[in-house]
Amino acid sequence: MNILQYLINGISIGSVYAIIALGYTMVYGIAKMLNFAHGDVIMVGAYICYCVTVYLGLPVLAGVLLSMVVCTVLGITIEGLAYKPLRGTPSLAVLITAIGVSYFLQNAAQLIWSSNPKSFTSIVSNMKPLHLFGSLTITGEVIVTVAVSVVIMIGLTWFTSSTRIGKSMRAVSEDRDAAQLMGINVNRTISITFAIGSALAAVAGVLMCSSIPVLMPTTGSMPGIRAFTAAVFGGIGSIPGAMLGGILLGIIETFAKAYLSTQFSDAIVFGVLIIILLVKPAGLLGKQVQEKV
Amino acid sequence: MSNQYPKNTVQVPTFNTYRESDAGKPLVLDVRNLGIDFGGLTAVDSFSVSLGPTEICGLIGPNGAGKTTIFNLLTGVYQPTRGSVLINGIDTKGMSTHKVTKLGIARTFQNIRLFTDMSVLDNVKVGMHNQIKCSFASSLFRLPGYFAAEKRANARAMELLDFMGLADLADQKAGSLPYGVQRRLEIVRALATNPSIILLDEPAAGMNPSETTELMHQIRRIRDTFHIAIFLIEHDMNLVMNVCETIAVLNYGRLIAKGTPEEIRQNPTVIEAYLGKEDGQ
Amino acid sequence: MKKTLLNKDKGKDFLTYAVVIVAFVIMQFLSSQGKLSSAVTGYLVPVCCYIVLAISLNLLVGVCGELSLGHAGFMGIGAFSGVVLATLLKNTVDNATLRLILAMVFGGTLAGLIGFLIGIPVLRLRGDYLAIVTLAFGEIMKNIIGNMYVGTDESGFRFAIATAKPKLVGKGKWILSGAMGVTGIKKLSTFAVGFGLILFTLFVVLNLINSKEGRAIKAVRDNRIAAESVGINVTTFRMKAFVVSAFLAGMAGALYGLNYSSLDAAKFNFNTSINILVFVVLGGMGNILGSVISATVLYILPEAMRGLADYRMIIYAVVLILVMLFTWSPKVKEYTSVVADRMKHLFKKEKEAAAK
Amino acid sequence: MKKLLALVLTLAMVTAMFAVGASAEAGTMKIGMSGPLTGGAAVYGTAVARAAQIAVDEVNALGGLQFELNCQDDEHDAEKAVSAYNTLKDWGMQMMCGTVTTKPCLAVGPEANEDRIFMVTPSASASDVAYTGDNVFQICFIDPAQGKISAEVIAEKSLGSKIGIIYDSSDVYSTGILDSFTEEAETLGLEIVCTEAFTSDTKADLTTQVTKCKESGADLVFLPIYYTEASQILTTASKIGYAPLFFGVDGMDGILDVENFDTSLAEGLHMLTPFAADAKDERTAAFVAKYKELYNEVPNQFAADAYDVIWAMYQAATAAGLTGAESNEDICAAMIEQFTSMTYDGITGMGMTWDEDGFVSKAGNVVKIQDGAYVSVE
Repeated sequence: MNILQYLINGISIGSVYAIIALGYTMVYGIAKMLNFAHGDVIMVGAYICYCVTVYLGLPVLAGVLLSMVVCTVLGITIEGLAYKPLRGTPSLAVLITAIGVSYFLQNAAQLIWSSNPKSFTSIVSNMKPLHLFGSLTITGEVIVTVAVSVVIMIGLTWFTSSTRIGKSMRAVSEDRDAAQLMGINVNRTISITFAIGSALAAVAGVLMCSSIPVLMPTTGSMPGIRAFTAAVFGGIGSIPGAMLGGILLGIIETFAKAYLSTQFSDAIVFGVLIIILLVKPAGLLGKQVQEKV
Repeated sequence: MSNQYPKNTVQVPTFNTYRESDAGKPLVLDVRNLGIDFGGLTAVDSFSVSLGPTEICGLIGPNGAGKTTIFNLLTGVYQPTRGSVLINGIDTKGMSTHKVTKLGIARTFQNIRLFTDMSVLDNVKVGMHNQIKCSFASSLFRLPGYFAAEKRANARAMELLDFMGLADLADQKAGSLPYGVQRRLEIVRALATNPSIILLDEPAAGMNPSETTELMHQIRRIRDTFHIAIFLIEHDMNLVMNVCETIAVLNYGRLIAKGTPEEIRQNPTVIEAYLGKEDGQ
Repeated sequence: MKKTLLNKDKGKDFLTYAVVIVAFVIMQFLSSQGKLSSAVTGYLVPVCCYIVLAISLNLLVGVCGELSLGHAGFMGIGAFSGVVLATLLKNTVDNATLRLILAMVFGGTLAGLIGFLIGIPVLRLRGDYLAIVTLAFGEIMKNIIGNMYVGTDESGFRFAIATAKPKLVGKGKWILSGAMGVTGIKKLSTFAVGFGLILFTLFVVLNLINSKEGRAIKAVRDNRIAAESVGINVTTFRMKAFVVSAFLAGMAGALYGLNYSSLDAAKFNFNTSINILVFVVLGGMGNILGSVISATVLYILPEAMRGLADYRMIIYAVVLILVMLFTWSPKVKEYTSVVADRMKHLFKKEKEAAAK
Repeated sequence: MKKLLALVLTLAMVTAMFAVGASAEAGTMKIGMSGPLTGGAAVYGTAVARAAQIAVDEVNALGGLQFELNCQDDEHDAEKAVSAYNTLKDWGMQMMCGTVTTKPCLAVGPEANEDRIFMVTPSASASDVAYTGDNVFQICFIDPAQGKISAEVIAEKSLGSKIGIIYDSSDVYSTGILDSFTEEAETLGLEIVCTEAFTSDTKADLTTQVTKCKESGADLVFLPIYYTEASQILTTASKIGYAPLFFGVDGMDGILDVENFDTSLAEGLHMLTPFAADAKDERTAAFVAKYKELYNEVPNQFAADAYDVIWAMYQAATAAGLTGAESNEDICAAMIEQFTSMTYDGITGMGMTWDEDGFVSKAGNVVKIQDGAYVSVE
């Protein structure tokens, strides 16, 4: 029974990673940049939801929606001010700007909300945990997070394969110059990608803080890096890959802690990551692109 | 060495017109029944060709016939599914590109691949990489060996550049050169590896007629000066017919004809492949 | 024609050496006159370390074109091995400078060796996948060092990687004690040695860049397939750059470790790696002098902004973004080149007018 | 242009006045403070900076010896802490209240020892801190003492038979307490059934650690960690239906004041703390009220420690008759003499005394949370 419980724990944290990784991977696929500020947008999303529900006393749904709106606007603003001017430069340059944005968001959050931790009320706090077979516990957060991440994954897959904007996103991700020649507005497509990515970040923030209730200005940074790892793990740029990578990373992490050592769990998780990348150099579901000679 | 086949030598006469001077010398390139599949699709099949030490051979065929794929097979960029490639008598099976190059084969690329951020001179010196004998330690700590090696390398590189008329451009950034010059620089870089055969992938593409004529002279001059074999892909029939001593024709990944320019010109299969069945006489 | 190019390269190298030497002389002079504040005196050694780290990372990122997010891992290996060696040699080697140099060489060698061992499997990967693997490596190193115990007791030299503090046999002392790290370090680092390390690094890196190996490394960066086609073994040269970079980072780490009284593994985390990367990118990829200057400026900047109190880090972030936009944005570049052209024209006209 | 010039001149004059004002007044001592004001540990540094300012204002209001406070950010990093220390030294620091966290303190202590700057740390609790020099004093319990006392209390009151531990293996404070706790537990014959770690990087998810404690059947979980992570552990435990006795140390103080935290989860939590924000004594009440008024937050134990540092410094300095005109060596010597001989009553303990190493001796107080308030466990 233990192993099942740990599996559930792993899926729980894994689906949080997965939701963050979905945003990462989408932005990477289309804009070809590692948006290290993504984790901090998540933190902002969680704070907005917190403020709306606790200070204004509005219902949870309003909190989620409002934080999605704020994050979307924030994402577009960041993209327009800090990333767009660097379009066409090496991706490293944009990476550094993203780090600058990350510092900015963290410190701005500290000035606005102070460094004191806040305890986030779970959005499904009134949902009773399921107890199966006596000792097995599945909390409401797990169910909701897994469900939402699956819905988002399916939604994104549908969106990119069936809608006009989604298709243009894929075109931009395949070949930006060709897409431009075909009359696709590349800048607008990238902005929309950021908008969607940031709205997802808000959802991720709310769900993450529901499972892990401590909210601080630095809350987003470490899960952000983990999610980035997850995205690469699954094959960066691939939407199902991000989902798979996130869940697997969560499970590996939990099992490493449960059966090997909590002290060395970091080393074990990253060791597994290295080994998998050596066997599958483009991640689990990533396409190995052969350079044309 | 297990991969050392009995060396085939040039037989004169064959259906190919080998140069008389090559008679009895070992083949520099010997390709036997080469084939490659990409995910079930056969791109090249049973391709055989052989080149003598100072032969100029052309590889022609319609677009998509698999010409560049053959070059990639010869240089180890792709590993063949079937058949073998022998360079100077040594089988290249399982060798990576840099090892194959050391056997004495060098190439240029259809879509020019220069080291764009480096100077023209440095591009050539990179080509001479395996010729420069200088240990890692003497490079790091500027031991005497370094200066001697660099001096020799500079002199040789300038000599090669001068040969192709590029000496004046030695300090230019390679990426900033005009197209035709970049093509010539690629040839110099290939020559710098001290090859016994070079593969030229559409050397005249993007050149105007006068540049092409100039190139024809240069190709012959390369062969005569360095005594090496040249295998080239080209769409410019004028160049191919004038420069090449033998021509291989490829269609749908298969060799459809081999022979002298005269023979190829009159070969009905070739005409059909190029002009289509309906329009053929 | 050929000469001009060589001279240009040499000129730039010369300028790099000159800037570093002049800066050193000025700082030494000011310090001997007692004109330097404690704060500035305190920056000298860490700035030297970060310059060396930036140059060594630039070799990897700028010259070799491989993104590494785990440079702090090598720095950490160098720091801990250097500090442990210096502590062990306390009674055998009297001369402090000699002990420091031995520690640096040891730290560098160990970092280089580990770099080599890791490089064998890892350097087959490219681009962002290599980046994530280096990140993973940095985290693994931090995790292992944080649970590592090194010390001496009556049974001799003790070494353990354990989840709980092992027991010593009889009298003895842990030098490196898990998460606690090393405390009570006898500080050995001096600005002069730091300066020496910068010169050594410049010498090695600039020599490497202008040699057969350096050309091969740049060729691999510019066009891997073409580099292979001229007989360059791509993996070998990425490995050479990786090992040299790790070696230098290890030396800088030892210098860093011996500049503070305490040292712990958490310092060598992702953020430190990123900071060094920021120095490199801001200074210009492949631009060694740029790395020297940006490491110095970006180290001092947040310190100089201490007066801003709560707003310090947020303003630093804004400055970082703005500098990136101004130095990299194609539009800004276009604009500045237009302005520069106009200035030139203006200058020319004035000259012509003056001539008339 | 003229306006700008005028503005600059005015500013210059104002600063000049301030500068003159500060240096002309006799009997002013410059106190430096260094702690994390940004980054992940900012909550602790900020609390110290604020509380120290409150204490300094109170001291200055007395009209006698004046204190001037300068707070610098060290980002919870040894390297930055040395820079912060040097900056303070350039400013003319005569005594130091800091550093807030252990790691930087281990790097700054030897510097201060060399410069003979008297230093009292409010909250850097590793035992090595005080050993860095004769001029370095601590006002908080040292980690080994906390681990030892915790084990003793648990054994004495038989609070639990099977003990689980969750600690931060990347943190000096946490591992310091853990080491002494396990050692003492062994001597006392306590059974430790599991020891689980997390690091500053993996603290996002603590479910597994809690689950492992549950699986191992621990009926008491010892938490030598700060309240931020502890609040997370309590929430997780309640979700999976695990209710052992939780036992924390001084870092646990503040848990009741985490914004929006469901304090019912902390019901029955035991902890070792010298400070209780809801204590009824006049000084504590006044301090807490003042802090709440200024910053709209309840002060935690870090703040209380800082408050005591300033007042203890004031008591020693006035007793020694210092005016601030003395050299740093003299101030240091006088303060060391006072600290090792005086008794100080503060809000984190009555009758504090210090030994020559700089360790504080004050009454340890085990409290438990009952109805959302601290109740002494006797």
